[in-house]
Amino acid sequence: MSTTAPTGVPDGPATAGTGLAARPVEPVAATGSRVAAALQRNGVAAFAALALLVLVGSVLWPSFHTLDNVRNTVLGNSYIGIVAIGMTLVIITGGIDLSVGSVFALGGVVGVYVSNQAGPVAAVLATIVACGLIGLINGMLIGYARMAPFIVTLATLFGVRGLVYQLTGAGARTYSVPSDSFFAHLGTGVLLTIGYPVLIAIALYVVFHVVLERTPFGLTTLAIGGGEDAAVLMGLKVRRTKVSLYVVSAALAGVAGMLQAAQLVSASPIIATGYELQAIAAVVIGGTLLTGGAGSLIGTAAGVLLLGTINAFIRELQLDSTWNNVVSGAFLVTVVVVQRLLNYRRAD
Amino acid sequence: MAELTTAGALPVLEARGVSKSFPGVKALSDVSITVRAGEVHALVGENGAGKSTLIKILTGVYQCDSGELRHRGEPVTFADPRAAQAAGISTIYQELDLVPMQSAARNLYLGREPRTRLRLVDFARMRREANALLDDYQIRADVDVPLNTLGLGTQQMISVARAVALHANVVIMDEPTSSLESREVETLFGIIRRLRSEGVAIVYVSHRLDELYRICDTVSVLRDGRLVHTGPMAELPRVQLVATMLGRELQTALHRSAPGGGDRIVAGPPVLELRGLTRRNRLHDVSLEVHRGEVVGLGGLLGAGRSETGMAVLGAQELDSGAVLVEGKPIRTGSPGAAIEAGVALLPEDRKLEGILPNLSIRDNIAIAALPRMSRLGLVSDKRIDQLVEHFMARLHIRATGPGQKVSTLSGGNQQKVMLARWLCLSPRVLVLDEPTRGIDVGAKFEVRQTIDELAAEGLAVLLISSETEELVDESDRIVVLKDGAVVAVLDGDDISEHDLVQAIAAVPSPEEDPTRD
Amino acid sequence: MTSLSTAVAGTAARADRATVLRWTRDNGVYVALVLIVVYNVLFTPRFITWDNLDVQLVLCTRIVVVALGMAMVIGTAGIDLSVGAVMALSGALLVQFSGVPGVGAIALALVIGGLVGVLNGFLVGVVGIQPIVATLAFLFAGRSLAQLLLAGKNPSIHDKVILGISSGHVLGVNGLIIAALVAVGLVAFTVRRTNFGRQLLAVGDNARASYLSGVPVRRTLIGVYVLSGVLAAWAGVMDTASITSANALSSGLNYELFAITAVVVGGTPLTGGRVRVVGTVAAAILMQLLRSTLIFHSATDAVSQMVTAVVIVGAVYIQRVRARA
Amino acid sequence: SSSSAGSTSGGTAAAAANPTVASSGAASASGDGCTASALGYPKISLKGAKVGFSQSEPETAAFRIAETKSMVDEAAAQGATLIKTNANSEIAKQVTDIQGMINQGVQLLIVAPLNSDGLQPAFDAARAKKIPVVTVDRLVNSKACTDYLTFIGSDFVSQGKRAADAMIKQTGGTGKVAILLGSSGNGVTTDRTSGFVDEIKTAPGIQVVAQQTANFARTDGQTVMASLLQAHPDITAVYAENDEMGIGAETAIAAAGKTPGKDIKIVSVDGTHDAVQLLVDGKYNGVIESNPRFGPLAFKALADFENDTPVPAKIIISDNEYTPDNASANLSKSF
Ligand SMILES: Nc1ncnc2c1ncn2[C@@H]1O[C@H](COP(=O)(O)OP(=O)(O)OP(=O)(O)O)[C@@H](O)[C@H]1O
Ligand SMILES: Nc1ncnc2c1ncn2[C@@H]1O[C@H](COP(=O)(O)OP(=O)(O)OP(=O)(O)O)[C@@H](O)[C@H]1O
Ligand SMILES: [Mg+2]
Ligand SMILES: [Mg+2]
Repeated sequence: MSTTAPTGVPDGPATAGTGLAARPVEPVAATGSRVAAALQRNGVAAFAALALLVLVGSVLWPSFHTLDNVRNTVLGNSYIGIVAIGMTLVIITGGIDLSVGSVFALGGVVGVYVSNQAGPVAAVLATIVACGLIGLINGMLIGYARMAPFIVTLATLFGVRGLVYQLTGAGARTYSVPSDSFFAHLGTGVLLTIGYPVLIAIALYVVFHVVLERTPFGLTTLAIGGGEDAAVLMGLKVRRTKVSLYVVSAALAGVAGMLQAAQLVSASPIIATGYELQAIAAVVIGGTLLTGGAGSLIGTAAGVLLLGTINAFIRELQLDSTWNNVVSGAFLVTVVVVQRLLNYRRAD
Repeated sequence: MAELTTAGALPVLEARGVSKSFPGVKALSDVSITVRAGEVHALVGENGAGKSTLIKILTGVYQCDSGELRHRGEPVTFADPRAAQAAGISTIYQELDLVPMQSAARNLYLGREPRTRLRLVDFARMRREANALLDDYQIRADVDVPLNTLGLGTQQMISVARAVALHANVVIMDEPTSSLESREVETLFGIIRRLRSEGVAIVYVSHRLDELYRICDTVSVLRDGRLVHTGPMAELPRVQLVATMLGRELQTALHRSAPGGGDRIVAGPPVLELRGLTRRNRLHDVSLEVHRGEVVGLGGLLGAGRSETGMAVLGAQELDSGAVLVEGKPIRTGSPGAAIEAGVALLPEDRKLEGILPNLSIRDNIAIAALPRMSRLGLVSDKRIDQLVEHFMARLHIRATGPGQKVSTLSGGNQQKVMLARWLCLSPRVLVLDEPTRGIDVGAKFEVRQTIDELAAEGLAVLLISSETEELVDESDRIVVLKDGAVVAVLDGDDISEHDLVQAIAAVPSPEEDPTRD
Repeated sequence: MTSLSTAVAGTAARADRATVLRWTRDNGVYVALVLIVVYNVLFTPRFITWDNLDVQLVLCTRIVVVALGMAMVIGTAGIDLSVGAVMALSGALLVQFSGVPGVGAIALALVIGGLVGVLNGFLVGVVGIQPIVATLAFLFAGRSLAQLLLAGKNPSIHDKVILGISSGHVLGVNGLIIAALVAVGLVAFTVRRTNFGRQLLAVGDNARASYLSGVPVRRTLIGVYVLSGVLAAWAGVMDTASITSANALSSGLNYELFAITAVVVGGTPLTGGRVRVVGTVAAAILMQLLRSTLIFHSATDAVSQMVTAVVIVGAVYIQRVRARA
Repeated sequence: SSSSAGSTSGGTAAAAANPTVASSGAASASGDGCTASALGYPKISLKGAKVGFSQSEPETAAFRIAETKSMVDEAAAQGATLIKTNANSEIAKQVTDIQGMINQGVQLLIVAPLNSDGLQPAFDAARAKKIPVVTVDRLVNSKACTDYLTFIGSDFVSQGKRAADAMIKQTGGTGKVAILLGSSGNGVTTDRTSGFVDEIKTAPGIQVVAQQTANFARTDGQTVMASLLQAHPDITAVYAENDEMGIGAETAIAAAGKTPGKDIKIVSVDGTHDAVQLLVDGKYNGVIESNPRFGPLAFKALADFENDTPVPAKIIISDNEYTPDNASANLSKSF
């Protein structure tokens, strides 16, 4: 891993970090680095912290590891989990998608509205198309107009939220679905005691894991993050891949929003503010580099579960919920610092 | 169809009347060249002459302002590098075009991965084929480790392998040998010969004239963005080639009058002293001394630890033990600022990653290291900076629209001169030069070497790292040879000859096979 | 012959267009600012009056101050997401310690802002954590700390010194504008005239090369985040002075996003190596004028947000670095 | 019998904390009533019971602080153990919070919903475990008695209406009014707007000239008002949908060189100490209370439920009103 900021990319990733600026580039010993790299890529720090939390929690509180509790934590975090898939892919290219929270809300509104008008199948399709379109706008501006992802998606963060307000008359119209409708079933249904949203999230993780690790599209994604100029010179489909990824990210955020609306049997225009930051935190905790070029969905899954477990932990601790964010922030720093230190160790 | 030419082969790729301007620069004007199947076509010229720009136009990175491209006789436009690749033109760009965090295997097959029946990437086959490919071209590298853990030379060879493996009808190489050691150069030449015999057309850019005469059939010379000569390589004698490139005679021979002595002041205590530098797996007890007015060469193969020794002098290399002393005082590690303060200057090897500030101006690039000296109370004096910058731009003949030009838009050689200016303006006592002439043209190389001589004569202590044996031999008063991070030989005085150096560098005799082709 | 002359004419036209494009790219924010003023002259009654412009300038002072710190951080290719939380924390401190003389409370708030900067700078410069993550932690935590500090109370400020910042005038100029101008002057001077300013740009452009050129990279990074923290705390003081109380939840909410918007719309690239001070100020004014134009035209919140998004994209689009020629 | 004793002591606590509630009790009640026996829920004694309270928004706003405090105080008075969570304005977190508390073994639940929709899964989980849920503050779109036991809260539409009445009275029925709206997408905003706008029509002399979002925040109230004063120099009155925005507007009006309370009348909803103080100082013209002290009523509803005293589907808490005349006398009642 080069520790210097990428140079010479005129309008490259917004997140080009100056991390470790003052450290000499440390050559990585070839042997042993592969194991360490694999651990790192799969968010070993997140997994370790997760295991620790679950262990401590289970010892301290009998209710902590009950099946119900686990089921609820996983279900409650499956939506952000789906959002984090797209975020991971986008971050791997060295980009970022700040619009996911707003698109999430849009997905819920569109899903519920269309489901009431034209049934569940149309609802799913309409959500994917509507949110995918937002992703297309992001992608075109980033991929073809070469604008910085941070600012483009920041603008859509504002714009799409406005659109959602417009669609709902600033919340004057609430959209709800009958709780016995098939659409609601998408969110509330269970198979073998596991909620559909969880199953869908798992399926999406599996699919996108394979896409990322085993398809040319995935390799191109990694290559773009590793060196966009080089990827262009190698003749890879850089722009098309980038556009697709923003479409995927938005479509996934929309689907997540739709599933949550189905679970809650209603759509709210103010839902999911700040989801972008939570998703980014989960992705980073999961070991994906914000500079791009390396990352894994397994790590992201661990990151999502870790953040969810922290919430459960704080609830059990009966700490004033004000501490929630303080603890989450401290956790975030600790995990990334540990990751950083693991990298140093690896460098020797 | 196309008639047979004197060279007896079909034109594969042609540029006709191509012009290209960048803001403030006319990089190419009305350039026409023809590349034929089975020929190695040299493209030469000074730094900034437009070679890389022409290549980028041939391969779809840039679009030309006017003129046309023909591929196999048909007019074409390549919208992007992808399109050119699809047409069978593969390129090794001057700036390394690989993804450093990915493995060699992935880099070799990115964009054309072997697939399983499920249309997924077949990594096992990819690895197998990558190994076979590298074996075939005698490149030794682990195909599974991230590319950035391999040496620069290996990376360059992998880039060559990738380009060649595309089964192209044209292979373009922009300074492929700039970071290769001699054995790798031989491997590369083997590959080029093989390609030529298979009827592939090759465009070859290099500033190393020997190479051109060894491998090229035809030569085209660019000067200031214009084509000034095209013809068979063999018919253009070396002196004339240089004259055509520079547009003037280069009278002085490149040899220094009195290597290893004469008027040099090699007496007194050393200015720079390295004592037992040790770093796990990297450096083992490296000691050496450089005196006032002395040029000490540091020889060795890629990865021998030369650059790391250089970095140690600047205090930028973590050490397990050992010390660097400048005029008897130890340098603190971890603070290049302090080392610079003590009179050390280092021209780093990797210009792009460690040297230039790409989006800043020439002025800022030159002044950055000297800032603390040229300011009072932390305030900048632009007037003094401007004077300094003007002086060094003139002295080193930096070709630019002005001191405000962004450094990333300079040609590679001129970037190197800017780097040199950054260090010279510090008037250092110790100068470490890591591959100072890499990628710069003969004229500039001459100037750089002349500058080294001047500086040494002025009493500077110079530590010169170079992979060009000729350069080391010509310039050095003493040569320290490193191998696997340890000093294995010191050549002094009369021992300094290319033959002895090559002997010392390689335990195995260096590939001295017949340089004539076929 | 004719074809030749048209070709020549074509080239000339193209050169002209290129010059115009380059000019708009470098000055896009001023173009946008002029456009919005012209629009309001034509279509918005009562907008272009001294009184209103004065009000609008006062309103954007807080963003200006935060954005200037952000501009320097972005100049190092970093980003500081903690500024909004620092504003809230600064306000909370001010309220909690308004018993001590106002100057002391202000000093304390600025010091704490600086300490947050030290923390951020340490994580970024020394530990080597991505700026966005390093500062995200405090975005999460800072507001809650402010909340804990206020312990469920929202007392009002009565200190004359603090209130004077917003209610006082010097030569008829509002105290908040002066407070912002001080920050503008300071930052402009730092960026243009000091070694630190030059070095932060170098670090943003190529940190490794800067390090090898003797630039104290860590110190520079820490310094930049400290300045950003202090300026954010200063904006928190201005905010508190202006609303005469502190609110842990709403004070400085989303200011990190507004500040980043102002910096980028002002022409500073997120990739570092460049800081545009005047552009940033112009962009902050532009965004404020836009907001108030929408209020003058009774736009709903929904419409305002959509229009804002389009204006941001448009302003950044005309300034974008074009792809390879 | 122990629970009825608890109920009495609860009433006393309520009387001490809030005379408004004590004097009028539950101002109005509707519906047929719901009991533990009727639903087949187990009987639980409040004393020693584990009660969960799910708060929706951070306890930064005075309203939320007072609301949580009244729960804590009442639980202590009743001898119940209170477990609190805070959803930090996130509906998904509120669902998980409630489910988590159920797993922790709470026997009774009090929920302050973040919004009118979205808590169905939490209600389902509670019903499955036969845990009664009292919702406070915001009415949800679920079925009373089955999904939740009862709703205790203010009528936001009526708050808007009363604000309009206060406005009409203070302005003498003429003037130009600007409305500072709460956050977009929030049901409270919608209700307080519609109540006000409908009622203000009864005064033909009053004209609503502007409606702008100020996000329930003081800073936004100030900045938006500053621009509104420029856009509509003829504004004579402001209706702010919460006190924070109203106080922000007051600052902006003063900064613009006008006299708040005189040149421009201000009426807002909430009843926070800061706003009532301004009213006392003559810089404000009316505050409609939105009573946050749900604790006593919520625990009483739970006690009734367990005692098989039918609990109505809706219990509307009575909201005080602060006027320039009664403000100084009632300042201590503000929160
Ligand atoms: N993107 C660009 N923007 C502006 N000017 C450029 C750009 N690329 C190249 N130039 C200018 O075009 C001219 C030709 O540059 P080019 O890189 O083709 O030279 P070269 O012959 O390859 O030199 P070298 O041997 O140093 O690599 C130079 O003056 C250079 O400064
Ligand atoms: N065996 C290796 N494993 C990992 N990295 C290596 C290895 N050899 C070299 N490198 C990398 O290549 C760089 C150059 O290596 P080093 O300084 O040891 O060689 P050198 O003698 O200066 O060679 P040259 O300058 O000709 O490339 C190092 O910084 C290191 O990162
Ligand atoms: Mg070149
Ligand atoms: Mg080297």
